[in-house]
Amino acid sequence: MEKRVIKMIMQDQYVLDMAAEGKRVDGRKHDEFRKIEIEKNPLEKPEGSARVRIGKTDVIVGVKMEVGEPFPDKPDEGTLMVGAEFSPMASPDFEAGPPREDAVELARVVDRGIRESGAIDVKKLCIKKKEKVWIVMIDIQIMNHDGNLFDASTLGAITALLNTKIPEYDEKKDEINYEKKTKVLPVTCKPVSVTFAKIGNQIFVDPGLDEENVEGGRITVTTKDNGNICAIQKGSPVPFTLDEIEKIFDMAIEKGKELRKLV
Amino acid sequence: MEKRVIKMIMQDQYVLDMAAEGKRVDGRKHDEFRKIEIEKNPLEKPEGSARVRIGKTDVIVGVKMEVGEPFPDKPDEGTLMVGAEFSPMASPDFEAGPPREDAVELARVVDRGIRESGAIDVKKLCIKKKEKVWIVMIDIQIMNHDGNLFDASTLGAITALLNTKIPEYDEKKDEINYEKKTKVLPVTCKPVSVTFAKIGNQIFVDPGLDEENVEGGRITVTTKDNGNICAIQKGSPVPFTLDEIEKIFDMAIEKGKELRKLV
Amino acid sequence: MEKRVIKMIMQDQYVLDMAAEGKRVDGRKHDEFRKIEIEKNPLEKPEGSARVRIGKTDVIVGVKMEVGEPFPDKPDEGTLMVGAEFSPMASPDFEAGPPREDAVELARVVDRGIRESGAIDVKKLCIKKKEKVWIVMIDIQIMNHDGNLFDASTLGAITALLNTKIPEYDEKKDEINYEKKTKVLPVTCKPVSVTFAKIGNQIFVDPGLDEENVEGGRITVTTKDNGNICAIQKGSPVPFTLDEIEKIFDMAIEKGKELRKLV
Amino acid sequence: MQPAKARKGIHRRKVLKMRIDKRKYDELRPLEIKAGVIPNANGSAMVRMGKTIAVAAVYGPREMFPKFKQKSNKAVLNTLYTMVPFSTTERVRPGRSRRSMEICKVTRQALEPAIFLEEFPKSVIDVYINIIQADAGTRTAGINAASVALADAGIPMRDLVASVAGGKIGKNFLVDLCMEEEEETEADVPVAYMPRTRQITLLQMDGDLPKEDVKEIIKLAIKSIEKIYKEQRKALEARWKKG
Amino acid sequence: MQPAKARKGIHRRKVLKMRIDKRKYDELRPLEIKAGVIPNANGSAMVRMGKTIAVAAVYGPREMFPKFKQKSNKAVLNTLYTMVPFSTTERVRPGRSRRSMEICKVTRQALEPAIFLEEFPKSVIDVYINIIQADAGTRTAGINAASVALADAGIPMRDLVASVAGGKIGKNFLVDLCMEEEEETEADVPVAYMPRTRQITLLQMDGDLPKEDVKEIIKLAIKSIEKIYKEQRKALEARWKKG
Amino acid sequence: MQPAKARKGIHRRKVLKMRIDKRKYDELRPLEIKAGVIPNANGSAMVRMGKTIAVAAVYGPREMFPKFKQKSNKAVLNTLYTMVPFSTTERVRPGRSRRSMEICKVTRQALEPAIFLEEFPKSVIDVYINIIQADAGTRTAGINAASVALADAGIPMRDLVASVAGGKIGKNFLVDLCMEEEEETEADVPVAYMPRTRQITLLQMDGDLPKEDVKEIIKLAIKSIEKIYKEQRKALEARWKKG
Repeated sequence: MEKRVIKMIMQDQYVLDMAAEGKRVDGRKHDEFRKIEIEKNPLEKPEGSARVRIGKTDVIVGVKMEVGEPFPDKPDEGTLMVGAEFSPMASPDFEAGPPREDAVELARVVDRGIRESGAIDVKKLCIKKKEKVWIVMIDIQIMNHDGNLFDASTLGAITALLNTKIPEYDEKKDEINYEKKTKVLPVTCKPVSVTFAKIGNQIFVDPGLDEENVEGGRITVTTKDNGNICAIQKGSPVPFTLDEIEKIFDMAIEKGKELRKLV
Repeated sequence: MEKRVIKMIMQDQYVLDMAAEGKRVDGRKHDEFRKIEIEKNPLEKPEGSARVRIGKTDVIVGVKMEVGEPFPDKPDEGTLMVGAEFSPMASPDFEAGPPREDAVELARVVDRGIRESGAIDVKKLCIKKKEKVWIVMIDIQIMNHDGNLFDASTLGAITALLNTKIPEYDEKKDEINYEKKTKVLPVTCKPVSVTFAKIGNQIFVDPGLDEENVEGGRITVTTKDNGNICAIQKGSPVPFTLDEIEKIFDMAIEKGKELRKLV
Repeated sequence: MEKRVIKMIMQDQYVLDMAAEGKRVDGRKHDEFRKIEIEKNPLEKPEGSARVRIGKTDVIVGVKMEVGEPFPDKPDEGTLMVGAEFSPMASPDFEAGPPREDAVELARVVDRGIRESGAIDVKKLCIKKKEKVWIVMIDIQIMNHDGNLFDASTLGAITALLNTKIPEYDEKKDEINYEKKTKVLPVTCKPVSVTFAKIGNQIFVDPGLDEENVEGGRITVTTKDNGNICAIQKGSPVPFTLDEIEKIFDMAIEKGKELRKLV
Repeated sequence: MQPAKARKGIHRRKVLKMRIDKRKYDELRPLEIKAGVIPNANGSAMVRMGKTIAVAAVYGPREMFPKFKQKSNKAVLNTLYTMVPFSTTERVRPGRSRRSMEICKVTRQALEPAIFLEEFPKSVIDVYINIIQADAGTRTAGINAASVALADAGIPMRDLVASVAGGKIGKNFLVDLCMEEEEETEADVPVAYMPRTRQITLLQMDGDLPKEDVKEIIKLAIKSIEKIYKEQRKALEARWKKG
Repeated sequence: MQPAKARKGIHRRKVLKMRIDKRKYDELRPLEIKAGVIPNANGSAMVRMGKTIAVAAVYGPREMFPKFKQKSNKAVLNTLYTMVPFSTTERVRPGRSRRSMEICKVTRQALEPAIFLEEFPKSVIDVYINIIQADAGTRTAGINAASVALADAGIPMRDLVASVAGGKIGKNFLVDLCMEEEEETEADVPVAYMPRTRQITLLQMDGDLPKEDVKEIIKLAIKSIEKIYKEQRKALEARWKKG
Repeated sequence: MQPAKARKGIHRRKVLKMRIDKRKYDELRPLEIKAGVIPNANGSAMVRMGKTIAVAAVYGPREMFPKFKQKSNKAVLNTLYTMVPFSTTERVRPGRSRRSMEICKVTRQALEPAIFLEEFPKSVIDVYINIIQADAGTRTAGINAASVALADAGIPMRDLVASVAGGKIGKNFLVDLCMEEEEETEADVPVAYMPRTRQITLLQMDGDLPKEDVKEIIKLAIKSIEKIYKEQRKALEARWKKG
């Protein structure tokens, strides 16, 4: 254990030293993502699924469709739920047990990107007003954690949604036929998040785990196809200046366009 | 930490030494309460609320009204629920997490005082027999703990109840309109608890935290306007003699009268 | 504590040494059970109950009958539920808290023996198809743990079931009258489990706690009146050969016949 | 002392000619006490009061873990009160309830004054109480069993603690209420007492009565406690004879 | 920042002539700050922003237990954000929710850069925030209270952190939204800021707006934060005068 | 081995001409095994048996915490079996179930005899098994994956453990049941086996069959296990070549 800690401290210093010279440890440019691979519907059981790899970070997202009651204040709208599991399989730092703060934050930020962008046309998920609507359940399973879980998860979620088919529902029998998946889920746009690390004075896109381990700043900005921002999450104790924030917005929109093409 | 423990041990000895001379550390008489301040309805969100300070002990009680099903064996009666949270804010000895024994005991003793005295006319809280009744939810929030939480909480609970207004309920829509609070909660009497510490051979009313910290006896007696006893709770490992109990009953009734005037 | 551990290690060695000579520490034969005592319906509150002692192992099983909804895929069948509590009362090794792996395994193995054998005629427990069926709740309470909880619990469960009477149920009022228990629970056969320890090369029936404490093999085989096997559970890290398994099946069927006579 | 909401019948049947189960007003339910019922425990006892059955087991004194919970000058007394799932008419779901948490606390406080805890610093004495069958008076039956189990474990005690609840139905004061009576009584007053030192170690009350009546109930309970105390001692003597 | 699902009325009432509670668009709700409200705590404060009331208490720096959670080079900052059960229209069930877990995290991160944690290795500073009444802006009120409570506890700080949320309804940018506004706004952007060092320590956003609008909201929020900052300082001065 | 209640169709379709998915009775589902799929882990593997997909990762041997859980003479093997929420037709709620607790236990016991735990006193070897997709046989797929992951982690082993379930539908004995078959089979008998030492390390059975039939099933399962074992070795060789 101790060896691992010492190694990490030395690595942190190396990341900091490189950043002081404006460089990244793996030679990437400030605005360069690692290699991204996206598999569409790798699984058969979920109604939609996606596997996203960003470098060695590996995430599977599955979408399950269920029928349930709408919220009383939105009687004609389907509902959305996002869960994230940090399986101890994915990292020596994850522990078994109920989701901790980090997993909850991840799920909530992915949720907000999809919800606030209006990516799912929830009105079309109403089966019977006040009584039955579709519930879209998005589950994020981290397979290997090597940094930037936010962007991998948001990419996975929107890809899985775009590939989700709604099963047939027999209203009389109140039964879902998961064997017959016919209609496509009504998805209206592609929210995509871009995450930045601030190390020293440098702003880097798509931080790897070695960069995240340095106690630097982290901020995630989710944008829509039209360039609008739909979610922001500053997620670290290091403060940002207004100038930095403005620069980050520009980069988030630009890089978002590139990511959106992959979906 | 250690300093705090040493300080407490020395303080305990001082309390014991004083008690051996029939005196209290803050100069109070055996049957003297600390200064009591009661604020009625300091809050707007709850249907009724009260803030009670006894010396530096500070408690907020809020009453929320909801609609739910009655118990099957009492189909025409509203129901009562009392909860108590020992926020770690209120004392260096409280811990975060689910309520411990002490918080549960406090809630249950306050509950019994109100329930057994029949202070709430539960028959009048029936909306539709077997189906819908009002649920009176009393929550006790400890803000600062300086001893005698029982009396502060019971005083807070009865004061909040006396100042509770029932919101309008639309039976057809099954909706509560919390904006319109019209009817007064039917409260029939004012149960009031008086708590005693036994230190050495002395019986003191309204123990402060320094007196509670001494491993002495504690007993709480709740009385009604007519002098009847409606709840007793001996809450410490130190035993009492029958004589002491009888003396305590007399004092509880007498001091109860005084407290009742403040409500 | 340490003394207890040392004593256990020495005892383990003794058990192993004896086994190497083909002997058991208490002088029993390989296929010999300890003294078995069964009390039928020792309690009045449960609908059926049994107390089973095997040597110093002491188990109480209670059966409660409730009315609830059937599973959607079996709309005309009553349901079965088995729970097991390892009260810290029963052993210095049991801890307070939610059931651990061992208690869950015990409950699930007893459950499977009864369920798979079809011992309860669940079709006869249907009150109204799709809506109301009887739920048979079997709870196992360990009073004293001296080894072989599996056989004591299965014996207790089937004895309690055979002595269970179903209370009257008023469908209109949706009320169970627990004062009037009239009909006998429809039990079709008597599944009985036989548990074996493998210590060195020896296979012993009905292991005592001293034998279980040795890290040996454990296997439980549940059989029906007609000799069919209805549940098997290998429950230890020590492997078995196919020959041993075959020998165990034969013994399980033979000893099962003897145990079945006691019920 | 059932949760008060269970006492549905208050005032329903004021004029009771005699007790439901034909007992006299100051008569205990059939009482059975047996020491030494759990072989694994250091001490144990079973107490049956009418249909209520409590079993108590004592483990310890043993070193307390985790260490930061140890007290340097005395043993910690730990009590765990549990109703087994099939103990009542409606199955009890396993796990701690608010009611059982409170009973753990008052039970511990009822027993503590009887024990020379100061003889076992840094230790814990675990007292486990299982209610096998519940028909009113489970906390008092539990205390009676626990007290005998502690003595059976050889733990040095100032006195045995004995316990019973008293009440009032109509004009009659009565002790050791059964379930039907607990639903009718105008007050439920569980009392625990050390007869030798004449000290009350448990006192609770739910109800609505003038202080005179409450005092009367306590006095009546104390009288019955003397009887229970004798049975506790007999059970221990029987156990010691057997060895 | 309510959970997004609560913002039911988005786009419902675009053309708002003036604010529901008659405030100007850049005007804060009535603001009250008081330091030293919890006698037991090392530092404490109450902040009222309109109907929203947050109380914060600070305990520490004190030695951290269990020891393996200690950091050898600095203090650990621990924040616990809790809504009291009667703080909202529908009673809040006690216990942690996913929402409160996230708020604990962003609150801690908003406060951390202000504190010289490195002065207290192996220690913990506990910050407890209770929302006594909730009417939008509870996390920002909590941060405002916590910041004053930390200073009141005498913990060395680089600056006070002050916080407010901004939004946009129709064509108007506005700050310190009340509950009705939070349901209408096209975006909810809570910001925390250290005025002296001009650094943003909290930034979140829910909504759907072009980047220019988001920047505008942040700038407006920062202006209001300067006002809150003054009130925080006044509250601390008042407290120090009283001693 | 689904919970027995799921096997709704028992006896429904006794005369089965051939297997639902056209397999021979002693034929495995399409089998795919890959070692080294989780870069962070010390060892890992993916096993696909038909539609069932299990991924296993091994961390350790590493020092065990808390220390009181250490064993002085050997490593502790810790297994955690989890079904991911979207692995089944109806979403699985996160958290431990009674079923998953039992599978953790039998999985651990199936693997333990293969490992030289005595070489790593005071250590823990964590084996995490995630069922990514579930279509019968998840525990056997999990054991197959875990066994390869342990070898991939370089942990010294006596042999690989391979596992498959057998059953009987009508007159036919069959192995590696798919979901539809699991609902029909008269018994479900998962077996794990070490081919080199010819030892059974997992044996469970649910059903209702004469002992001869159960033996027949076990023998058939062992034959299929030899095939799985070969694929496990191939996967490890492929991994070692890649380095």
